[in-house]
Amino acid sequence: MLNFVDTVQDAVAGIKDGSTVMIGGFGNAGQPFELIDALMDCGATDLTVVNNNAGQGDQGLALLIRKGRVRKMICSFPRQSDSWHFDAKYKAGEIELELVPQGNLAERIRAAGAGIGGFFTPTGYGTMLAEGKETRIIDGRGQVFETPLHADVALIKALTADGRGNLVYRKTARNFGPIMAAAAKHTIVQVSDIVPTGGLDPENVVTPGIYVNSIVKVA
Amino acid sequence: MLNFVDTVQDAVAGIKDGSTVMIGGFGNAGQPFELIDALMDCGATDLTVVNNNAGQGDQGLALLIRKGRVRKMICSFPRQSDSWHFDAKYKAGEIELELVPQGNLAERIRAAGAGIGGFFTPTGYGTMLAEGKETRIIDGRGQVFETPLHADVALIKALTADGRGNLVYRKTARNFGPIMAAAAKHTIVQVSDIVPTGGLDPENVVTPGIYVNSIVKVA
Amino acid sequence: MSSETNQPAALQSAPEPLGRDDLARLVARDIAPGSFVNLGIGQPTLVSNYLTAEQNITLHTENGMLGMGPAAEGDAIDGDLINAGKIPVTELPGASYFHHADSFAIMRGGHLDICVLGAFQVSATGDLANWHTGAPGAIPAVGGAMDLATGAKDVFVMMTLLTREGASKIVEACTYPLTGVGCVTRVYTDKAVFLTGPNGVTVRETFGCTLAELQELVPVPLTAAVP
Amino acid sequence: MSSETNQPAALQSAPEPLGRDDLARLVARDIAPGSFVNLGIGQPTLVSNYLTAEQNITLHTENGMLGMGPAAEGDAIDGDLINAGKIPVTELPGASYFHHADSFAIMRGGHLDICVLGAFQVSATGDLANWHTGAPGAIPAVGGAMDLATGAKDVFVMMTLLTREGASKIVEACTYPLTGVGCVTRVYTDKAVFLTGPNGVTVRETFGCTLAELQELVPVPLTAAVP
Repeated sequence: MLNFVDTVQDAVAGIKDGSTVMIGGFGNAGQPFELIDALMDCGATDLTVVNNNAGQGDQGLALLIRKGRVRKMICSFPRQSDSWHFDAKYKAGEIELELVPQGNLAERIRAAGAGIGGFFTPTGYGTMLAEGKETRIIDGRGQVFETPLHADVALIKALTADGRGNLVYRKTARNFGPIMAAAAKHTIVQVSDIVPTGGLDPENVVTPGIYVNSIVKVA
Repeated sequence: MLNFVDTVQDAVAGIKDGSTVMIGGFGNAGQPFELIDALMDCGATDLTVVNNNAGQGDQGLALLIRKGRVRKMICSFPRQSDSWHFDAKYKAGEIELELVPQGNLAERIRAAGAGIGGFFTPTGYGTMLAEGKETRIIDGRGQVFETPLHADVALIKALTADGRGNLVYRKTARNFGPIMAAAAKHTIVQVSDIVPTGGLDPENVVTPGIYVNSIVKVA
Repeated sequence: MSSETNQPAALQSAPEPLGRDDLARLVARDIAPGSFVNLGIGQPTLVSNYLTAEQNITLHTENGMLGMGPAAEGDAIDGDLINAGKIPVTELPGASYFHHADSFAIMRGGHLDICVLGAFQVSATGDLANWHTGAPGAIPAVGGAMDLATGAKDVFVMMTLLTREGASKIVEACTYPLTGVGCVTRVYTDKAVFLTGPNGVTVRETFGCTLAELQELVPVPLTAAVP
Repeated sequence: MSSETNQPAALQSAPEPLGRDDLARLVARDIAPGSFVNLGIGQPTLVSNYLTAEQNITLHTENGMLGMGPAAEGDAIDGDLINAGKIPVTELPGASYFHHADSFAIMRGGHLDICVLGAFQVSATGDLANWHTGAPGAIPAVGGAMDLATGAKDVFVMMTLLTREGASKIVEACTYPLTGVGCVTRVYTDKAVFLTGPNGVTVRETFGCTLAELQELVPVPLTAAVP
């Protein structure tokens, strides 16, 4: 059921302690800063967070980690020049890390949304990231079995929504938004603009409204 | 390597006997009739054809089947009120049929393009279409292992191409085009219009040119 | 069990068996506002005639569209805009188009609230048979039936309760080839609405018969559904 | 083997070791016209400076774009338009945007002609180690390296031949954690261009050394590549 809410606080109010939360964005592009700030304020903790990175600088996901709200990160690229809050928590043994090759991360999220029970991929075969995983040789190539990655909630950022919850994005800020929207039980979207139903060309909709639960406009 | 060719005959000239050919379209929507006619004229035979259906009426794929060029159909819905050419060949034992649930057909084609070695899906579990296939219980649900479906050639129809081979489609004629373009070694596209590079909005491209090899404009 | 304990007074909701249109109207009324729904080919298509604007239902067609409108007529007929039955349809405001893998991801990923399908048979535990008679020489065709059956949150079946020969289509175990296992949640027939699931078959309402009379027709134990 | 039989006169193509820019120019020259290419973070990015308009190369960035242009400057900087290294970039005519699963499908499905990556080590059979030192306490980060390594049709590595300590980065077997097995097809270094594969290492050209001198540095058997 689709809801248009007035504030980011209302949008995240239902997120429970212990939830798995997917957060869109690659670096800062597409990262829903305002929703993350609201998540911080609402106090939910013991979270498992799925994002490509583990926060940059002193904002958004990085702050959520600094405040100790994140029990576990599932990501492909935690270590960056400005990932000091994650680095500190990791070195202190205060955050768990599941490191996933970026393509496996994307495909696992996509699999969850598409109802796939698991898939074989050559990525990671023969590496330490495949240790303990089922493997098989398919058409002469070693492949690793990967499982879908579901979430309780997705927080994503899009450019424009229409009255049906259909979304379009902007440039490389699209990144994980569409697949996370489909993989989460409850998808919360911050948008720059809301247009009336019929205001988006049906040929150009990127995320159909069926994947969207809450929309909030952020100035 | 992308080529713009002048005629449908030139476009299909390289298709060899024994090829696996994916043909876009769901019913007549998106079916590349002119390319199929050219394939018929070029004489290639002993083909394995992947399409949702097995031809309608007395045109396109139906005629290719009638002329005995198709050794095997891989499809989800061969039997229709006007599938008489397929029906006759099938009853005469002159064509092989691999019947695939439509979603498995789409997902297997998508898997081929995305480099997935195989996947588990609940669709078909416990039915005769899963007989002989590997199964496993995942999260309490019976699932069937399905393999990617690759092709030598895809023949598809789009609305508009730009100079880079980027494509957009029209309404429900989009159907199998984008996933077949990615699953075939060589993708041939008939379009209604060709615009200069820069003439399609990068946000709205459905099939990036990397998946396209030959483009022919059909009036 | 006596028929008395089995037949609350309220269970019989119509004095006569329902016709196809009345049944379609009933299914339409039972679809929750805001739902995303796929209507199968044939009888289920009738349901769309009875959905109201207030219900705000979004129809999905597996060949790549959400926001499908009514059948197209006259100048509105467009060969590029068809439904899964290959009938020309129309586009409603707020529609979207997508390719086949994305369309089936919607179905298979559990995002549709309801699909409504026809059936040859439904078993006591919700197994569905609706795609293939299995007769020698019959050409099989499955389409998206298995994806809908296993993917939608709720699978509603619409059918007559009895075959032309008078046999119940609700059966202990399907004799026709299965479409999906344990997937049907509700069966709308001309004589009754049945709820199916792992605990067997309950009856929500009957049309022109008592539960005891219905039990005579159906070879699996029936109980009245708790309202 | 004598160095004579191993060293065709033409093998030495430069009198001195190549600098980073000369190496990038060489890689750029070797990319076939019309190719789709992904340039990894760091040294490989330099290659883009030497691609010519005539080559008609399309650059892919794994965060969701084909048709990436040069780094953005001044008013052209847009936080929504970045590359995999999170550097603001520009969009060329004919570009397209897509989500992450579609972007990695391009890489993993074998659609990129070439990716160019940096490396810690490459083995004689083309194993690649470029993501993790494996040192105790090091925080690992893999990004798209494994997808590129296993997915692209050709994987080119750019690196100095020797570590700061003088050890060869072309090795019999990698001691660092692997990125991919048997995936590297060509290694561009300051001292030579190596071709790697199931049959071992051949040398296409040397810069400022003979094949014999090169063999002194590299602990795996080298032969001259057949031109």
